[in-house]
Amino acid sequence: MSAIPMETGLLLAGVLFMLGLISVMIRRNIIFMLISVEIMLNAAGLAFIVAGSHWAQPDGQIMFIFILTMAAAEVSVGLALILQIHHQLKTLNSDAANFMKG
Amino acid sequence: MGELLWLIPALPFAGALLLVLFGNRISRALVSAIGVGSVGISAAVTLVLGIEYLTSRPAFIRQEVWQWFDVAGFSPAIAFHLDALSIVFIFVITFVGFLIHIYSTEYMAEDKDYARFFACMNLFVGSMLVLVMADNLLLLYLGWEGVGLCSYLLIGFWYKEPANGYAARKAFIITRVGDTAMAIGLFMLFQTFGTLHIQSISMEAAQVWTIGNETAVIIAFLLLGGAVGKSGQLPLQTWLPDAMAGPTPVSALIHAATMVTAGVYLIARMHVVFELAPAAMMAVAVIGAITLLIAGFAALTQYDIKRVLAYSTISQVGYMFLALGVGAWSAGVFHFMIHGFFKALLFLCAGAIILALHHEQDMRKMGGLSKKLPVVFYTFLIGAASLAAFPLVSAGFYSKDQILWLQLAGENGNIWLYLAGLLGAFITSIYTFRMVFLTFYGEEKTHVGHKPTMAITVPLIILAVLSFAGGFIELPHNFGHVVLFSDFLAPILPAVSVVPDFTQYEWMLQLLAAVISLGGIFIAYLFYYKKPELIESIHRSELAMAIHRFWHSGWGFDQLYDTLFVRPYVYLSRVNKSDFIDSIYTFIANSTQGVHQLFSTTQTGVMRNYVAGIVVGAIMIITISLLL
Amino acid sequence: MILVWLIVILMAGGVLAWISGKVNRALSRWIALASVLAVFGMTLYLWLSNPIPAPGSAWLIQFNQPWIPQWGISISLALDGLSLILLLLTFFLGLLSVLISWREIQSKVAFFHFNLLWVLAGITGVFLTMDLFLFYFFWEVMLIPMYFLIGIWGHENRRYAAFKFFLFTQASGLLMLLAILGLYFIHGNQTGLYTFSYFELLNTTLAPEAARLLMFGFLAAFLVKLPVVPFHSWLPDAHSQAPTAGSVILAGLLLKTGAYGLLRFVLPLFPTATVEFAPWAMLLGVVGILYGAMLAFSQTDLKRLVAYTSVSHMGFVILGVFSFNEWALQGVVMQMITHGLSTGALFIIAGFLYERLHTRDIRQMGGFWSTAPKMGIIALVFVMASLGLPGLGNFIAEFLTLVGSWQANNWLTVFATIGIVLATIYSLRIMQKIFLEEYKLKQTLPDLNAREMLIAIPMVVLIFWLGLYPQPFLDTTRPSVQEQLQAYTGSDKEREPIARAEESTEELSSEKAEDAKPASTLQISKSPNPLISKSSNLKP
Amino acid sequence: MELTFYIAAAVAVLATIMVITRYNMIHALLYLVVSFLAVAVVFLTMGAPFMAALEVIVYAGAIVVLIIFVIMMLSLTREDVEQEKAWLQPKLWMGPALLSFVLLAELVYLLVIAEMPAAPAAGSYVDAKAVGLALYGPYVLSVQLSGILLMAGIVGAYHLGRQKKKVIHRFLQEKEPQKERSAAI
Repeated sequence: MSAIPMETGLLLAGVLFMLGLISVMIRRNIIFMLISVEIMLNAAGLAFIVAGSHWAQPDGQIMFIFILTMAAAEVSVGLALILQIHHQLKTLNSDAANFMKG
Repeated sequence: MGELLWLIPALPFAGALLLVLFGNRISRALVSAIGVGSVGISAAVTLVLGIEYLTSRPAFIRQEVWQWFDVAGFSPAIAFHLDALSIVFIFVITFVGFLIHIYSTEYMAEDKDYARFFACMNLFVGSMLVLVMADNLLLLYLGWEGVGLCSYLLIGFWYKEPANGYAARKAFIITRVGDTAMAIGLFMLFQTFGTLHIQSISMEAAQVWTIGNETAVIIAFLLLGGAVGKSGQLPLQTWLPDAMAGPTPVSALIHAATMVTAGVYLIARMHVVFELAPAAMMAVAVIGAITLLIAGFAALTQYDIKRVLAYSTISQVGYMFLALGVGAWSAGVFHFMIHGFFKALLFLCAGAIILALHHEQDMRKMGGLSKKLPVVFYTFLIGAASLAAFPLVSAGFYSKDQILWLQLAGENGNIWLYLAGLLGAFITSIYTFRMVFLTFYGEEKTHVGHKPTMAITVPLIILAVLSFAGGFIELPHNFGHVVLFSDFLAPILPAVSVVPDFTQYEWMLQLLAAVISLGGIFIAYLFYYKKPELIESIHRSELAMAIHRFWHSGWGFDQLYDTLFVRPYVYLSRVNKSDFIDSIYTFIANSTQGVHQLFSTTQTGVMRNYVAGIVVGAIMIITISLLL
Repeated sequence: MILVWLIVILMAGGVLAWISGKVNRALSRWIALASVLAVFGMTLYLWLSNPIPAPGSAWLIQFNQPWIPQWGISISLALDGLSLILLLLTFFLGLLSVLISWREIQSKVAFFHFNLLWVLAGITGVFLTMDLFLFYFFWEVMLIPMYFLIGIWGHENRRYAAFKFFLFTQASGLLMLLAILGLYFIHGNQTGLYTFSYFELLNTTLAPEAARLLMFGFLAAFLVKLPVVPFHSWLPDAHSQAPTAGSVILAGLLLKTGAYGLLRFVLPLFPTATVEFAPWAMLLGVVGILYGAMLAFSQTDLKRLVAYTSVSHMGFVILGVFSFNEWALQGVVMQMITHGLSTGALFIIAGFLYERLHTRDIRQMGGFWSTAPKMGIIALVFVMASLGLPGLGNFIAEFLTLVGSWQANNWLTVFATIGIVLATIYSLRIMQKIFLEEYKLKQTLPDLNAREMLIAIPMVVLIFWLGLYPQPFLDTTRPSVQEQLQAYTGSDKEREPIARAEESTEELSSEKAEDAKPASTLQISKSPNPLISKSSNLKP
Repeated sequence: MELTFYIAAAVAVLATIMVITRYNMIHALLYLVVSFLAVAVVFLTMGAPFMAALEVIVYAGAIVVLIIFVIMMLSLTREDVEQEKAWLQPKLWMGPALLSFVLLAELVYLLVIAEMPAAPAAGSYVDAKAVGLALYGPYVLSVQLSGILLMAGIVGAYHLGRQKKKVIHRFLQEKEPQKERSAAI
């Protein structure tokens, strides 16, 4: 089982993370952005699992659980915000919500 | 009797206070009663004290009213000091002041600010009395500045005219320049003696300093600065001609009794210090000589009757400085007294004329007044004779002759100073009688309105008598040899030591002075009465007119100071109105704000940009950590 | 305990005034008036009862109560002559401030009086505390209500002015806090006793370098507050934008806290460092005198003009403080009082004019003497005071300061004296532009009413009193001034003039002893020889 | 096992690429589920079966369903897909992609240069029991914090999700939303 080198696992995590990142940067649709953030979180979790498995320690998995928890909370709040924004602005364009513009 | 000393200055102050507080609510008669009465009583007290002093002959009377303050040994008192020198000054101030006050009741009768006028006049007299009676230099300084304030208030009395306000401020500020020098002198005196008590300083000075001591010279020069400012001498004389903006009694008061003579008093009072500083003495004499000439020439070209008199005051005070400068203390003070009489007389006469001619001051529009205003004419003539030092019968002759004589005969005398004085005397008689001829002879050019009544004529007559007879209390050695005045002052002011060789020539010099004086009168007669065409021929010459303009403007001192001090200061001040130091702080604030704005443009509100920013940041950090 | 009451009454009065504003607007005015009157009465009583300091110290009353003992912080209040006189001034001007706001302030009356009383409480605290931590606390207490006073009730540009005021004083105050902490730790390291007590910290021995740095920390706060050129630029804005009461308190009191701090803290704490810095400080003072006077001349906003005169006058304070002799310091104390009165009065007059004309622009004024002579006379008195006319308080202050500074530095004193000429120039301009010349307005300007006279007359009387018989004030402050100078007198004594001065004191005092009765103040010298008679008079 | 890993990894990457290139949200979400499942397989190969289960349940199950619910609530139309297409211009891709690749390159470089310590000899299988023991042992505080976080998430979602007219958030109140929207579009 440990035949898979850690580098490969981490590389996979890195690629997934990068894909999520690209998506966050190019998307305007706020739901897509949320999805992309999920991808990134998932990638981060993957990295923890890989490391945990490499060292045969439970800590990596525990971290993944925390990330999972956080992702859940984040998605719920994020979706509520999306609903609110859609309600107020009648659009899902994240650029429209630029009231904090300096 | 000495206990009454404090009353002399206190009465005018009390009068001023009453008039300030209640002046607008009481009748004019009562205002006059308070205004004139307070100075009158003060004069009466002076008389009583003077008689007391003459009979008992103490060295001085000192009365401490209260301790002003006391800080670490610096403890001036509100204390008055009466000795022969101050008696002469108090006498002139209160009596001439009293006469001027009486005169003012008629002169100012129409003015709506009657009470304010008398309040200021009382304050003026009071301050001057404090000045001459002060026991220490700080109290003297109080009177000194008080006089400055009152001159400001009175010169600018008709405040609606901006020019008057300008003249008033000019007077105050220029004299303040002198006062500043004097204040520094006081600091130095205090540093040296640990006190400003005049008697202590006079007593200790000779022990502390040798003749020509550097500190003494500097102090003497600084005090001279103060004196020059108040007395309208070179280089601070420019305020005095402009001071004519005030009502005429004010001019009389400034020129005859108060203010202008303060410088003479200061030098005479501090003569011990000056004697230890020969350079400063020389400076006093030279300033006097130059001033008397410059002012004399300027007076020649004026048309405003009051300006002529103003320049003549500068010139006459120059004579006093000349006398003081050669150590002829009592001669200087004597001339002060006589000058006080005849200058008050001349100003009051001029005032009567101005009042009669509906506030016309230009002599070219006067003329032929000798018939219309006979009292004024005769009294003016006496005053003019005294000013021009008409031989034998005028008081001015004796006082001025004494000064001229001592220029040669005194041990510090100098032939050049003498010649300057002589030339000055010549010019004096020319411009004086130019004034007489222009004003009183020739055809009448302006209708005579107001005829003077008792309140004007009585002071005129009294002053005329004094200007005529005042000289007989001090006559030359070879001519009566009356020395009442110098004897009186002898305990305070040392007599000048005369070089004995000269005594035999004294009558020649007197004759010369008489001839000069008469010659001046004759020239005036020739030019301004007999053959006016001579003047016109002079006026045709380009050069003469240029000189005329130059002299008329008071030798261009006003323009000089304007370019040197006033305009640069005003310019600098205007340019910097919004305070360049503030702009430094504004710059800091603005640049902070600028940077802030710069950074706030990065806050686009577009989330993708922020993410990109994070990525860029991460890349940078990783790159840097890799490179290091 | 009375010292605590002074502060507590003001603070409680402030809170009460705020609360009572809900009930009735006028009530808060009366509460403010009553509380200031109460503290004024208490201080006046203190002064008149003429307490005698304990032998060997200048302190009249002390109060000490630990606050946070583990950090060495205590509520330590102490009163000496200097604080007493300044408190009198504080409450007198406080009283006037309440009175002048009676008509002027019509919005948020209750909160206004809360702020007013808390500023006064802060100032009182500053003048009383002998614990540096508490001192900093009160320093801030007086700052924030003042910020509100300017920012809420000020004129058109009030926000800007309030921010500027706040930033300048706060930034410099923080430097002072640093210095206080530095002193605290140095003292703690040396002695093992960590305390903020002024009396303990006085005994700290400092390395020259440390002393210099700490001194600059304190100086920063005080010089900005004073203010000294080039840190003065908050002052014209704050003064001109503040409501009248605010300007009076700013000019009359807040600036004095800077001077007080210099006297109380900088001089005794850092004797060597200040001596090093003295020529520069004096130079700053002289620059301030001349620069302020010059800027005052060209201002067209009356309050701004008066503000710049403050800059000029405060130059004398720093000049005097750094001369290190009793004349100069007494002059500085006098300057603090008289400047508080004269400038306060000028601001009050500006306030009166603003109430009537709704402008501060002197170009729109002129000729007011003809319709408002009473105001003219009062303005004249204070304009003359401001230019240092003898007989009015400011003259005593300036003359003493200059006499003192002459002993320290001749040339700078010469330039400072020239400042008096410049003072004349700007002062007369005030009179000329406002009260003289032709009357330009359409409507007549009403003269002062009874309430305004009630405000003005005591000030006039006081300024004359201070000018003609300042001795009671000087006597009260003398012990504390001497105490502040303790570190310097050793070197000063060697100087010639002071030795002389002391001699003459003896002479005069012996003279006084003989002439105890008022009748004998008169001397009539009988001797014909003046020299002998003089000496006999002076040395009986 | 290795092969499983590589296949799952390839599926995960491909599915993720599909996610980020879709215009239709539902399609994207379906690919996302695929991606999550692939990652779950990776977890299995890594010896973390419990995590694989959680991944399926929470990510692929709960979160994706939640998002689908929201999308359904928003009732998106074909126009939105067109809109999405319009927004996703190829030139927009370039910059972010470049940045991400740089980041990835650095990551790879770091991985390459890092000296990998030898893995412990024992099998890397970590069972749920060990995780549970650690979770309620040394990490119990963090578990509590996670609870609080979830609580906050619930309360926040409830608060923000309410659709009352009155509760317009103050940031959104300041300006006229209509204008902003038209300007943005």
